[in-house]
Parts: sequence; structure tokens; C-alpha cells
Amino acid sequence: MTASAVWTAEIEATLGRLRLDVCLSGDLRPVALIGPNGAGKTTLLRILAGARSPLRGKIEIGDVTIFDSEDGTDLAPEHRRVGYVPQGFGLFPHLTALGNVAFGVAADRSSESQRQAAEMLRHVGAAELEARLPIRLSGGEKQRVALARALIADPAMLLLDEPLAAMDPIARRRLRAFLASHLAQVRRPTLVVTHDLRDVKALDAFVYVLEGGRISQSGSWDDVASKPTSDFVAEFFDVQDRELSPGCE
Amino acid sequence: MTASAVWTAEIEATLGRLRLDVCLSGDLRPVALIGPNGAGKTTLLRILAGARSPLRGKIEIGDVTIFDSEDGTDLAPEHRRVGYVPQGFGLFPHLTALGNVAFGVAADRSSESQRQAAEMLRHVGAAELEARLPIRLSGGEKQRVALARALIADPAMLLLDEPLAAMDPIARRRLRAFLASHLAQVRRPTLVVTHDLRDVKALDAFVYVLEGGRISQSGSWDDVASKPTSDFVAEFFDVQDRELSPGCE
Amino acid sequence: MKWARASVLSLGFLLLGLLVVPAMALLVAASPAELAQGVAHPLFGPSLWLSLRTTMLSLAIVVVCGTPLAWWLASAQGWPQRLADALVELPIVMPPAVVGIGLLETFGRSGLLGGPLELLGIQVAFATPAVILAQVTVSAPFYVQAAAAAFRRVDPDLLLVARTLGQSPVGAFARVAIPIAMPGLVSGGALAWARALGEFGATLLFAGSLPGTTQTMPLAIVLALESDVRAAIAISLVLAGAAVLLLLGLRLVAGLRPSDDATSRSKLS
Amino acid sequence: MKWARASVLSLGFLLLGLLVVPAMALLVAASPAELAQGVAHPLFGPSLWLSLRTTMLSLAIVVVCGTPLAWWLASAQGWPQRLADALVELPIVMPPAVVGIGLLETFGRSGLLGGPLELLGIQVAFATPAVILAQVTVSAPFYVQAAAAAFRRVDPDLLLVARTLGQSPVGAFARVAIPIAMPGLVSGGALAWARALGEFGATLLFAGSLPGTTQTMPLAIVLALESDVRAAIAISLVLAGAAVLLLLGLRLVAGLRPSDDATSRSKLS
Amino acid sequence: DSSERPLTVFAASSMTEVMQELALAFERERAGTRVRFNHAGSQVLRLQIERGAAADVFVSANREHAESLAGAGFADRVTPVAHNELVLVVPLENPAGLNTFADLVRADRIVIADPAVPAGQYTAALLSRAEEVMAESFGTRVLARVVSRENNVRLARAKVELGEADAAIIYRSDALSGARVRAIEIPLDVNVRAEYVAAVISDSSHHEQARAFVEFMLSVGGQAIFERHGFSAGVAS
Ligand SMILES: Nc1ncnc2c1ncn2[C@@H]1O[C@H](COP(=O)(O)OP(=O)(O)OP(=O)(O)O)[C@@H](O)[C@H]1O
Ligand SMILES: Nc1ncnc2c1ncn2[C@@H]1O[C@H](COP(=O)(O)OP(=O)(O)OP(=O)(O)O)[C@@H](O)[C@H]1O
Ligand SMILES: [Mg+2]
Ligand SMILES: [Mg+2]
Repeated sequence: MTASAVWTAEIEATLGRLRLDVCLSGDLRPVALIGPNGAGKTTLLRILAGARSPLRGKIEIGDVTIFDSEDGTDLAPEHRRVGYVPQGFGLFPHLTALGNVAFGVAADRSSESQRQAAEMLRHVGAAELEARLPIRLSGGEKQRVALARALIADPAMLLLDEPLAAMDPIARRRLRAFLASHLAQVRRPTLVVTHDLRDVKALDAFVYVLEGGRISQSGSWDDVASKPTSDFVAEFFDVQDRELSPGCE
Repeated sequence: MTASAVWTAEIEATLGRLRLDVCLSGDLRPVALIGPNGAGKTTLLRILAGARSPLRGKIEIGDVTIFDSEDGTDLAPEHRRVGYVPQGFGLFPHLTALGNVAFGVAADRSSESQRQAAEMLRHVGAAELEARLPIRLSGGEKQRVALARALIADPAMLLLDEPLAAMDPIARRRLRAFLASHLAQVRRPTLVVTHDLRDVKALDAFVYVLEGGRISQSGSWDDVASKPTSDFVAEFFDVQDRELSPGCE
Repeated sequence: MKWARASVLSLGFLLLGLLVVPAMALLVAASPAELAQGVAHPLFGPSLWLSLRTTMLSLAIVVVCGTPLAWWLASAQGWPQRLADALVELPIVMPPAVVGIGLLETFGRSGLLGGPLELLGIQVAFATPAVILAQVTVSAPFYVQAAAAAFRRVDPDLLLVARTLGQSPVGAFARVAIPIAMPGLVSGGALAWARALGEFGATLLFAGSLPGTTQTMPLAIVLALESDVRAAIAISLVLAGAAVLLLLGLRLVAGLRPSDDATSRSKLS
Repeated sequence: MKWARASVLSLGFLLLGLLVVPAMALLVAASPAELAQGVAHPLFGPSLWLSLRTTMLSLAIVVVCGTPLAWWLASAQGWPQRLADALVELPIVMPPAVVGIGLLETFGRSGLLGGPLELLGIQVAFATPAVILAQVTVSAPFYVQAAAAAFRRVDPDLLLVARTLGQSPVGAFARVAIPIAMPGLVSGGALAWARALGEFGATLLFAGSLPGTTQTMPLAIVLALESDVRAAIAISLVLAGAAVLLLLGLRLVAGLRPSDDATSRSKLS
Repeated sequence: DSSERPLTVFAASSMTEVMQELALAFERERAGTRVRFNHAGSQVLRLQIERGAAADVFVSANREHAESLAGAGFADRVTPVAHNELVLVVPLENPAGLNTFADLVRADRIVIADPAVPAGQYTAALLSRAEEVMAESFGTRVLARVVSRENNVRLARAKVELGEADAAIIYRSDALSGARVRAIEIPLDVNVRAEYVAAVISDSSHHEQARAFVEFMLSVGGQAIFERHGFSAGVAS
């Protein structure tokens, strides 16, 4: 990407039969990670968040090196300052919606953190769900709470794994807009996994295409869309004339 | 709907603060259930599948009454002959993908059932995942297996809760097409929950709009799209001029 | 298929009957006057009080130390964990009396640690601390195993989210793993407490049976058994009744926490 | 924050030490010659064989009857379940000797059911069935509680799916709930088996102590304790060693089943 | 602090009641003294003393345990304090209809003490003597009816009290303290005598009191108490 990269991730890892070998970077413009099912998107996000260590590679966010296989650096998840929304919600079942959102806010300003959390719930359209436990929430409601929880903690980087997949169309549109303005405002690098072209467009995201553990294409969405190198990209951008342009290799 | 209804469901139930009060019916043409998050779609499907009993109402599939509060009929789930894909996959964690799919096929023709299951996995594009346990599957891969499992059992009615939500665009398009042709072939009534207009179109589904526990609108998708009675419907069908037509009540 | 369910369930109720019937038989055989006598028995008061104090303290120790141990056991499936997992059950397979001798060989005056402790002026054996050590040793395995089983079912993704939200491993453990595992911890704690309350053999050997100091309820009961079976039964029944009430209370308190949707669960099983 | 984790964990290892140290102390105190003598002791062979046979049979009964009972306990949180849940723990809170008397009052010659059984020509007391009944009674609660805790965590949606796929409640229980709960069932079974193996008090009272018929390993050990402490310790150590090996083997077999992602779990806790 | 500690007597569990009464009388005689007990099998008590339990007096149902403690320097001189004899006990309902020791062969379920404990050794001696004195094979026939060999005499008695066993061979003192059993004397020419001994523990902090307690057991008053509980007299020094 550009020389002004805010984060870079150079990762080699294996997971079962999948071999992940990628190099990504980004600035403050949101980055969308797209790719077919099983390409390794969730695995990549989990590695960035610190769930597992890559075999080789280097990950930097801002001026902090959070992983480097050369010198053995491997920061614990709590020191990486990433906000992670896992695929499938991942709400704490013992906390109410408000409790979930307030979890990441420093506990010393208790009433203030409650207020902030309530405010964030309102932003994601879940104000009236404050007191509910996750088991009493619908799929889309859970996803809103999970998103609010990741946004409120003011992390150095956001990792969102299909954050809008269960939302209804209105919520999706509103939250896309909210996310775009929120990200522009807090100026945090963001990596968002999505299967929806409209998410990419709304966020005006830089696109990485992950296929079979490798980056097959990258660029602004209109760049990628105009020169699809695989069926997947062509389909994703609904490119009508499917003459695939040659890949980068 | 028409007089040739194959199934009807008249249901009154409460769940927490939600009051569900609906009357739906359908013939062999697929029925799409759309509505905002928290409208009660999942709850309705779970009631149809037999997870909980409504307070009042009557549910008929084919010539079988599976629930009737008047005469106390309340068939157990295994006697309702419904195929259910829950929101969030619901795979059996102790069985491989193949084992999950073969679960519902009569066990007495063991090798035959394995063959059928493998065939169905191939149809949903998960042939190479046969031997994997769910914990080793990605989100979209899980969803394919769950769909295959529900389709293979040849139920009297299919209940699909956002069955394509985690799939990549290519898989989505292929499976939409497969589902449409499969449903046309087996001639089974189907109720599918979706937030994606393209699903509705591809299946050429009859549409029920559920909002706040009530059916706010119903009809062919172009009927509904042409006379939206709520913001939700307008947004769902991306109707450009938003003059809402009055509701049915 | 109704009868299949009924016949399977009836097996279960048969076992429930077996577990309840001994106490019921004793209750039927004992007259109210005998029960009253049991409560008035000179051994009753002091030993009940001692048992309550020591079992509560043992439970506290078991929970405070057993919870991290269980967490470590659940954290991975390597060799150290598997070995430790099996070793934790050592005090259950050995007859309690032998566990008592082992404790004596460890903490007794001539034991491995007894000498150094003696120099510090701490005498463990034949004093109330010995009662507690004996109870901790025999009851901890039950709590640790239950807790480890509960921790193994905590979704690692939730821990990851907690960590990314700034929690240290200990913080994620305390604020996420423990609350989620709580039902398992409570039921394991109830088992361990009950086991400590009924503990006899190791206490007799290691702590002796000195009224007021080391003579807990079961020791008093077995002592009474030697002189007056009826009185012993009466005391046991009072003990069992009190324990069941306490355990029932615990369940009511634990049950206040909303859990899985009760109606749909009962409809499905 | 590293030290916070270390200090919490060290509490756990302290407890692990306490659980292991009595056996180690005995092992240190015993010479290999004594261990060999223990194995050659005349009480050893027959009582070991009897213990193995009876505990295996008890475990089978506990599992066969306890699994449906646990399922029923886990199926809902109504009053009957809560009450039964607390009552299941009755045999733990009563000293085993008293449980033995209760069993005598039930199945003994003058007991509630003893008379009818006698007429049928069945004599329970002083015979091997009494050993098994005693073991089942004292060990079942541990299995039942562990199994109920495991069943409570089975996602009801999975049961619903199984039912819609044609399974009866019993079928869904057998093909979905049991496999999913298996790790909990195995660990509960191990606890119960260990408890049955160490059972002493109830057996002594209810079954008596006759070599080859009712004298299980713990009875032989405690008897040897009266005449020859060294021999008793040696026998116990051999018993404990064998049991730990068995429990370790069980864990290896159970561990072959792929579980949650081990690496990420251990990295997060 | 150690002066406030009561005199601690480790006594065999078959002596629970008699020791209680001896202590009461002793406390009455020496105002300000308190006595407390730790009751268990003699072997267990010996083990506990060897492992450093703070005992002042050891009263054993078996000379050997006390002797070995004295031999190892844990205890002072071993003094016999009482004797006991074996009797046959039957439930009050007496289902087997036993009236004399010779009837024992008619019993269906007999419970005796295991040879691993002193009472069991005495019983074995008694049965082998009965084999000589009484009918041929008396002992073998009795042993064939034994359904349980108990760890201690009180357990054997409990089986009779609960009606599970038809008869048991136990100490006379235990027969006397059990309300729900009937004792049947065993002929003198067959019977054996059990001996109870006492010893003061060497590192007792109450040496003087401990010795006084042993002497009290041997006094006329002490021996009377023993006798009231079914122990035989005739050991007074
Ligand atoms: N624990 C595991 N062990 C082995 N293989 C795994 C494991 N988890 C995932 N996989 C496999 O790794 C590949 C990548 O999985 P991942 O979840 O990263 O895909 P994804 O790109 O997020 O897909 P989706 O769009 O379906 O969410 C898949 O083929 C999956 O089956
Ligand atoms: N167990 C429960 N107890 C109380 N309220 C519940 C429970 N489960 C769901 N609800 C509430 O009932 C409403 C309907 O939930 P349902 O899951 O049916 O919504 P849905 O239409 O499927 O939404 P989505 O599109 O987000 O999946 C929601 O407001 C939800 O919060
Ligand atoms: Mg994914
Ligand atoms: Mg839903």
C-alpha cells in the first residue's frame, strides 16, 4: 500500500490443511477483507487479535510491533489494543447488553462508563436492550451489542468479522453509515471482513481479496472491480463481462 | 393466501416483551419471512418446529394438524416432519460434516445413507469437508453443512432461518439456484427467513413481512415492493420513491 | 416410544430411590423422641459447631486454591495437565484412613514438613488445623474436577474478546471464565462441602478425636455408634436434614440467576 | 501483571501438592521390599479382585441409572428437580457408616425391603450384592451431579434439530445429549469409580467383612492397619498406583477425541 | 498454657463408657483436673503416639502395642489395669433360639472379630480350645457360619443389635453396655482372658497427673468402676 501505512501484517501460519501466507497493510482508510468461505479470513483476524501465534512474520500497529518472529516479540492480546468483533457475536452470556458494552471501559469511572456504554448502544440502535441478557436477544440484536462493545474501547485498531451479517437491511444501512462516520471521526485503522459489496462501498474501503490463504488481489474497490482476476472477485462485484484480467504474480 | 394452502399457521404467543400474533399460510411456492431484527422471525420458526407451544392457535402442514389449542393437539418435533436450519448453524459438534448430514437419514440403509449424505454435501459445495468436525469449519462452511442436513431428510416442510447469511457471494448465488431447483423438484413447502432481497427474488418467494410480532404486509415480492407500508419494506426492496401506501388494517 | 422414555427414566428414579431410601429408613425407624434426644446428646452441640466451622473454612480453601488449579487443568491437554488431572484423584482412591496416615507422615512431628513447622511453633497434627487439612485433602478433588469440567466448556473466543478489551489473563479468568462456569463451580462446591462434612477416616487418624478440638460430627456419630446406635442415627438424621436444607437453599439462590430457556428445554427432553 | 497470574496459579499448585503429598510421603517411607511384601500379603489378591469386580459393576449401575436421572435433573428447574438435586447428595453428607446402617434398615433382615426379599430367597446383607449396593449409594451422587452439570450445558437448539430430524426424546438424548456431554460424563464416572474403590464405612456396616465375599480392598487395608501398619500402607500404595494408572489411561483414551483448539486455549489462559 | 491443657488419655474404643466414668470419679477426687479422651483402635492410637500426638496416658486393649511403645521409649512402664472375657451375644428376639454356648452351631449368621485385632485373636484361641474341650469339629462348624469378621467388637455387637446376625462373640464389657443384646456365658474351661494395660507417655507434660490417673484406675474405687462395666477385677496392686 502507501508509504504512510499505519499498520502492516506479514503472516505465515498453518491451520489444519490451510496455509496462510499474506502481507497486508493499511492506513486510516478502512480495509475490507473479502474472500470465499474457508479462505482464512477469520483465522487472519484471530491471529491479529492474538489468539494464536503465526509461524513467521511481523505485525505492527502504529509504532508498536505486536509480533515479530525474528526477535520473539509476541504481545498478549490485552497489550495489542485491538477491538475484535468475532464472527458469531461472542457476547458474554452472564452480562446484560449494557454490561457487555461497558466491559472494556475502564472500571474506575463507573457511572461515566455506564453512560458511555448506554450512549454507544443508542448509536447502534439497541438502546432499549440495555438490561437484557444475550440469551434474550435475537441474532441481529446480539450483533449490534457486539459491535458497540468493540467500538467503545477506543482500540488502536478495529477487527470486525462480518459485523453486519445478521442485521436487517435498515440496520445494516444505518450502521454502515454510523461506522463510516465513526471511523472517520476516531481515525482508527480498521480491518473488516464482509461478504457484502455495499459494506465495501459505504465504507469506501481499500480491498484485499483472500483466496485459499493468499492475497489474490488488492486495491481500491473500483480498481479491483474493474480488473477481476478470479471468478470470486467478478461475482463479488457483479462484474457483467467476465473477461478476467491476469493476476499480479 | 390461496385456497390451495398446503400449510397454515395461526399463532398467538409471548416471549419476554414480544407478543407474537400471526396468521400465515402457504402452498408449494417458497415463502420468505422478512422483518427487522427482533421482530420474532426466529421465535416463529422455533414454534413451528416444536420448541415451544403457542398460547393459542392452530398449525397444519399438509393434512396433518401439528398443533391445535382447541383440542389439545401438540405433536412432538419428531412427528412434525419439518426440516429446521437454526440461525447460527446448530451443527452437532461430535459428528463430522458427513455424520451431521447423515444424521436424519434412516440408519438401516447405512452405506446408502452415507452416499446420499455425501451427494448432498456435494450439492451445497462442501464435498471436501466430509470428514471435518464442526470446530474445524469456517462460518460459511458450517452453514452449508446445516443446510444439507435439513434438505436431505425429506421433511414435509422446510424452515430455514437465514440459511445463507454467512456464505460468500458465489456460494450464495449457487445455493440460491440449487435451493430453488431443489424445492421445485421435491415440492415441499418452505418458509425461509432472510434479510437479502436477492434470496427472495431468486426463490420467487411469496413474502410475509413480520414487524413487532405482527404480519404487516404480505404478497408476491413485486406486490409488496410496489406498495410498501413501512420504512422497513421500502428499505428492503430499495424502493426509490418512499411514499408509503397505507397498511392493510 | 413413550414407554422407551418411561423405562429409561424409571431406571433413574430407581437410583434416586436407592440414594434416598437409607435416610428414609432411618427416619422411619427413629421416633421424634429419639431425634430430640439426639439433638440433646452431649456430643451434638460442640461437634456440630466444630463441623460447621471447619467445613466452611475447608470449602473456602478448596475454592480459593482449587479454582486456579482447575483453570490450569482445563487450559490445555498437555502431559503435565493430564498427569495432574489423574493425580488429583489420588485422595479419593485411597481409603480415607490411609490418607490420614499420609498426612501424619507429612505434617506429623516426625513427618516431612512436621519438623520445620514445629520449629516455627506450628503444630498441625491433632489440632483443629489437622481437621481442616484432612477435609481439604479428601474434598478438594471433587471440586477441582467439577470446576475443570466447567472451565473446559468456556468458549475460548470469549476469553479472546475479554483479553482484547484489556483484561489480563487473570482478569479474563475472573471476569469471564468464572462467571460463565459458575453453575459448575457451585455444584462442585456443594459436592466438596458435603464430602468434607461427612469426612471421617482421615480426620480420625490425622487429627484424632478430641471433643471440641478435633471431634467433628462424623467422629462423634461413629463414637456414639459404638455405644448407642439409636442416638448415633438420630444425630446423623439431624445432620443430614440440616445439610439438605442448606443445599436446597443454595440451589434456590443459584436458581435465581436466569439460565437457559427453561420451558423449551423441558419440552425437548 | 505476570506476578498476579503466577501468584494465583501458585495457590493452585499448593493445593495440588497437598493432594499428592500424603501418597508421596507414604511412598518415601515405604521401601521397595515393603511394597513387594504388600503385594504378596494374603489379604491383597482376593480383596483386589473383589474390589475390581464390584467397583466395575457398581460403576456400570451408576452410569446406566445415573445418566437418565441426571438428564431429568438437567431437563428443568422446577421444584421436583431442585428437591431431588439436593436429596441426591444425602449419601455424601451422612458418614458412610450411617449410610451403611440405613442400608441395613432397608435391605437387612428386619429392614423395610429385607423381609420381602428374604421371602424371595434373596439375602443381600453379608453378601457381595451388599458391597455393590453400598458402593452404588456412596458413589452415585458424584456421577449424577457431574452428568447433570454436563447436560445443562447442551444447547437446546441441538436437541430441537435432532428431534426435527426424527429422533424421539430418548433418541435425541442418546445420539446428541450424551455424546456432547461425554467429557463431563467420563470425568464424573472417574470420580464415582474412584469413590467406590475407596469406599469403606458403608460396606463395613452393611456388607460386613469376609475375605473373598465382602472384604474389599479398603476393608482389607484398614484391617491390616490394625495389625501391621507397614503392610497396610504398602497395599494402599499399590492400590493407589494402579488406580492412577487406570485413570491416566482413561484420560489418554478420552483425550484422543479432538476437542477445542488446544493451542489457542492455552495461549489465552 | 500447658497447665490448662486437660489430661489427655488415648484409650481403646471398647472402653468408651468405663473411661468416662473413671474420669468423672478422678476429676471429683482431684479438684481442678480435667480429663479428655481420644478413642480409636489400639493400633491407631499407637500409631498416633509414635507420630507425635500429645497424649499423656495410653490405655490399650492389647499388651503388645503398649510394650512396643515402651520399648521405643515413647512410654513408661506398662501396667495391667483390667481384664475382660468373651461372651456370646444374641439379639433380644433371639431368632436362632440360642441358650448356651454349645447352641452356637445352630446359628445361621455368626459375626466375630477378625484375627487382625486383639479380640479376634482371643476368639480364635477360644474356638480352637472349644475344638478340644467340646464336640469334635465345633470350631470348624462355627467358622463355617461366620458371615463377617469385624474390625472391632462394637461393630460385631452392632450387627447383633440391628438383628442382622444371630450371634456374635464379643467382650463381656461390651455386652453389658449394649442395651439391645442378651449375653450368654461361655464356659470357663473354654474361655480366654483379655488384658488391658495402661502406660504413661514419656514426654507427657502432665507426668504427675498421668501417673495419678493410672494409679486411680488400680485403686479400689477404680477397680469397682471397671467391674461395674463388666471387666474382671483382680489386678489391684
Ligand atoms: N481449528 C481448525 N483446525 C483446522 N482447520 C480449521 C480450523 N478452523 C478453521 N479451519 C479451516 O481453515 C480454513 C479457514 O477458516 P476460516 O474460518 O479462517 O475461514 P473464513 O475465511 O473466515 O471463512 P468464512 O467466510 O466461511 O467465515 C477453513 O478451510 C476451515 O475449514
Ligand atoms: N428467551 C427469550 N426471552 C425473552 N425474550 C426473548 C427471548 N429470545 C428472544 N427474545 C426477544 O424476542 C424478540 C424476537 O426475537 P427473535 O429471535 O424471534 O427475532 P428475529 O426476528 O429472529 O430477529 P433477527 O433478525 O435479529 O434474528 C426479540 O426482541 C428478542 O430480544
Ligand atoms: Mg469467517
Ligand atoms: Mg432470528
